Amino acid sequence: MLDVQAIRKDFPILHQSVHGKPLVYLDNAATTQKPRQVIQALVDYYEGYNSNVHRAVHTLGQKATAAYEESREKIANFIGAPSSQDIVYTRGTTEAINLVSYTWAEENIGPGDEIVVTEMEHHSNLVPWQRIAQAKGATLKGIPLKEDWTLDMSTLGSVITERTKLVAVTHMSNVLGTIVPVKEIVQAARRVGAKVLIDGAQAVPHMRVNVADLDCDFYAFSGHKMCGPTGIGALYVKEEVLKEMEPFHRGGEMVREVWFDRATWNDLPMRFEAGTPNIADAIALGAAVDYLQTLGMDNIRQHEIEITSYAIEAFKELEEDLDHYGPRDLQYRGGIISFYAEDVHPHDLGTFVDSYGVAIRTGHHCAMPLMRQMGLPATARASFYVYNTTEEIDILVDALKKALRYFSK
Amino acid sequence: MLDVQAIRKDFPILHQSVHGKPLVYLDNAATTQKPRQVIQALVDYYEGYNSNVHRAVHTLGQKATAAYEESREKIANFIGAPSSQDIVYTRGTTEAINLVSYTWAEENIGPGDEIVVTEMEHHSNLVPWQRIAQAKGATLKGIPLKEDWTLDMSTLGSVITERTKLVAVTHMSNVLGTIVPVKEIVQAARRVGAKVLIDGAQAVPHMRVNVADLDCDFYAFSGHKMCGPTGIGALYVKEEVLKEMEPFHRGGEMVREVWFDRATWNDLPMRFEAGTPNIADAIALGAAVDYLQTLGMDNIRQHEIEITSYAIEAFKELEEDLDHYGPRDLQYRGGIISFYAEDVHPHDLGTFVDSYGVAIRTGHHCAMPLMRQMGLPATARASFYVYNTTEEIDILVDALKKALRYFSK
Amino acid sequence: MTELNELDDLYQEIILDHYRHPRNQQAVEAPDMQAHALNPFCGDEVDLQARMEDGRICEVCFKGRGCSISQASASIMTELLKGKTPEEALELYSVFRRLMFGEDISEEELDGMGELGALAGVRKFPVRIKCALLGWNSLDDAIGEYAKANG
Amino acid sequence: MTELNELDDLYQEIILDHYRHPRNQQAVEAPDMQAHALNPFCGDEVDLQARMEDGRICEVCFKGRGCSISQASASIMTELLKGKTPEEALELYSVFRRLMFGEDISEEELDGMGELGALAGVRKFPVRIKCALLGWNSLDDAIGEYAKANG
Ligand SMILES: Cc1ncc(COP(=O)(O)O)c(C=O)c1O
Ligand SMILES: Cc1ncc(COP(=O)(O)O)c(C=O)c1O
Repeated sequence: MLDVQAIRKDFPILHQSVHGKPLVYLDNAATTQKPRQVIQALVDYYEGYNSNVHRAVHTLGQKATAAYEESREKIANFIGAPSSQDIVYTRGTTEAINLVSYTWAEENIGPGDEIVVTEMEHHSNLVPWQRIAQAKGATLKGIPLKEDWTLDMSTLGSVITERTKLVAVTHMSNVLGTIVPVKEIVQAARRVGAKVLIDGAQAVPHMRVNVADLDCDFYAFSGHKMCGPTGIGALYVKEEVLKEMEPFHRGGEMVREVWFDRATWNDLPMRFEAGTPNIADAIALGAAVDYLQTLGMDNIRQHEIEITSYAIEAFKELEEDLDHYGPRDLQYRGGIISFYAEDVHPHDLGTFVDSYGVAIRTGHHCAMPLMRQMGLPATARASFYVYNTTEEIDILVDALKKALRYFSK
Repeated sequence: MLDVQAIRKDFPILHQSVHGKPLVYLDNAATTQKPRQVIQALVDYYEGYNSNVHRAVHTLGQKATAAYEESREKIANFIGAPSSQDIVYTRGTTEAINLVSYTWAEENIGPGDEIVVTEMEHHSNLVPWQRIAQAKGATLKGIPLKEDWTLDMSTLGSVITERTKLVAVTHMSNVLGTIVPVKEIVQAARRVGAKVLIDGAQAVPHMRVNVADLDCDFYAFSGHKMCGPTGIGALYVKEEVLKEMEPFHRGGEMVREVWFDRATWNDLPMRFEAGTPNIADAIALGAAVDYLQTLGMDNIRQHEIEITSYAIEAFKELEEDLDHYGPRDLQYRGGIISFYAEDVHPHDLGTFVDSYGVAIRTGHHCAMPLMRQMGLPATARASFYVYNTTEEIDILVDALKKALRYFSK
Repeated sequence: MTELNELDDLYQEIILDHYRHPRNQQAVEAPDMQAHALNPFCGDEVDLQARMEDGRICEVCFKGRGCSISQASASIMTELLKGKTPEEALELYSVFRRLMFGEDISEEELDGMGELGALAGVRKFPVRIKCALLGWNSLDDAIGEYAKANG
Repeated sequence: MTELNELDDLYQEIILDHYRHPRNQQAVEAPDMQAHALNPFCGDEVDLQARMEDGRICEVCFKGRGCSISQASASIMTELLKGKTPEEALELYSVFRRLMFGEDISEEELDGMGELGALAGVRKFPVRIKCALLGWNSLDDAIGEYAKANG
């Protein structure tokens, strides 16, 4: 069992009031807060050994390079990658997926090929594939959802076909919390020789992930959703795939030799990291990984299951005026609740509960096709992390009750 | 006149010893150090109002969005851009140039077209154009250097022709310190209807830049070279050009409406900022701009001229054993000295002076074609910023003397 | 309780009334101008149609989806547009923008705004200003297109 | 003065001597194996050529540009290679790597390294380890290619 009160002490931002009320931060699927250990890693870097990496013989440069690469090792280890060479630093999930779309997909997807996603993708794992489909004359197909908000796995055999070249699926929906059985999907893709990309933006922060065990080809995630700073994330690529890929961004660091009219490429993974990287944030992401590993990913998952189950129970009080969505079986669901009240638009709910210190997200959550599917213009969403408490759920539910009363007056 | 001792107090990292000697940081062309105001901006953000931007109705989200956009205003104002909508945040110069290469250049450069650069480009403003030239059947041409290490402007008329579609030039060489008369180059490009991209990585940190006055189409620079954090930079694009450009990365934030198989684009500049941006570092870059503006860009430039002229004078003591490069007229030169000693390889020089606390850079400085042009395998480089003192130059020169003696023993 | 005061300022009775009972929902036949506005960050939408007679807006309709602020503002707007020339409509838009961004408004201008004044509370919720302006963006577009086609 | 001690450890007389007077500079005619190694971060290069006789390296040459460490290490390497089988050469490489990365080396292994031992000071300058290994990378490649071509 985690000591949540002790954990909360690590997060300076949580100890403030908003509109005179204690902050209740329930927008963790958008971005999580940062423990002091991560903030301190940034300060230590900038006050102690800031320097450009990889090409310096001086002491600061050596320290920076060592820390930058050590962080890559930590990340590789955290997600079970066979080697740190399989980890490419990116700004986040979106850049990671774009990298794959501009490199591997550009070369390997052609007319008549099929790209399979799910019906609940975040725009960042959908719009890049729309571009490829349009540019290459390929087709985009979606694995449908069932009534219970889990994927309809019985359709896999018909959706994933001999024409499928890429299956690009989320590991956890940022709207419904649905956890996708990605390992089964990888197996289905393997049968037809398709590559698999997993959007792990919502999974890596909240549960144990092992890319080697999943056997996927690409795995993308963002640091800012897992206690790390903004501006850093990572793409894992299976070595045999990565070494065949053409570079994406061109420039310093990613080259081996450069003539006026041509160039050769550096080793992996630097080949995919053109220009000065986000050194400080890469190092701080390593500190975030350390932090999460100290808590233990299984403990974090367990805590979120408890909070979510408490929240679902508490929402029963609102059920006359407010619907909520997502799998009821918490084994297949992360700590996310999307909800909708016929009488109060999500934005109005959001503004209202903010007045009570409660931060929730409202809108389409970058998943407009799913919203259309759900028949809703938008939802409000509460999403939990390791520092949230059941008392905070009570405050949320209480604020929602007040809002529903207010708008029906 | 700047009070350099007072300025040094703002930079915590400078007050340390390396190998038992006070740190003398002379690697500013690679990356500069950060004042406490910038570090504090990061801490304030993460401890006070960290949140995802643009889509939140809650208080933290509003604060983060306001600060993120306010920083964009500061940056626009700092470089004389007509509007903050013309500023796209990127990871740095390299990503900015790649953005242009994957968007504007993809669409506007074709077979037989010519792209003009200089013979002293950083790889980041060369290798992206090699890709375009190869992919499109276009030709890459270089404006040559004169003996005095300035550009041979007399060749402009023959190098820039009716076939030229893009002129992509550095504003200041990171090896030679040469300041390029970019305004004249823009005028020459205008006469043939070519677009102009300026690589301002070394200029924006060190002198007053006004993109509206230069009348260039694209201007790229990096935050980490101007007292800002790593992982953030910006691309200025003239509005009439930007609004015609197709997006680059796809995903959240950059879309207006998304269906399963297609999408429409958001307003400028968000259209070019897919996914969660590097919020904290964008805000801290605004703090860096504030810091530089308080010092005054003209004062910074003046200080660097003084330091450089002092250094050139001091290097006379070494002239038997060590050559240095770059324009002698300091009006056309920034605070950079590249040097080479026949008897001591640059790396050995670098390691040696590091033992005396002095951080210089050694190698090809991401400008291999220029190195070949200079007939050198590598150089050592000292580069200055507003916190460097003449005493530090003395320490450098003394350490170099010792090195020359050591290796000739 | 400050938060309830601010909320009451934001959600004035007039606004909730327009939200619950939006005016001018009936499609305009053969509209002379129309436009669609969407806030990409939240998905709120307003579709506007209007018919002109003698250089003045004589009939107007909107259809929308979104929060109380965006829909009430659009509803109030449609009420105010009737009888106005495009220039007068744009002038009103500009006064309303000034109200939203906290600039000074003259007594006379405030009078001319009618029920729009009820939206003044939005100023304290900067993130909702876009909501209040959504319908007006569609008006701006509609008039722009109309001017282009007829001028 | 610690820094001079460390520098003296790094730049031992043997190393400076090999740097100033690199051995085995004469091109090998009809080489059986060759390879080029480049450190992309600094531009240092080593070109290696060798001729084989009876399964042993009998003639070897390198051409290079770079710092004292990379060039001295390559020069010492060429001296040591003569008479070795490819396997013995790779074994020496692996011992040298262990030396560089600070692992334990037996007395016997140290003896087998000859002048290479003079590079031990590089361990204190981690960023220079790549320099010391550059020539060996070319050897590794050359032997790899040779093995591929010869079964
Ligand atoms: C002239 C020049 N252009 C481009 C760059 C690339 O900048 P960054 O590495 O920040 O992308 C640099 C710095 O390394 C530079 O000096
Ligand atoms: C499921 C999912 N995929 C992708 C993303 C995009 O991540 P980022 O914005 O960090 O690039 C997010 C978060 O916004 C997400 O929740």
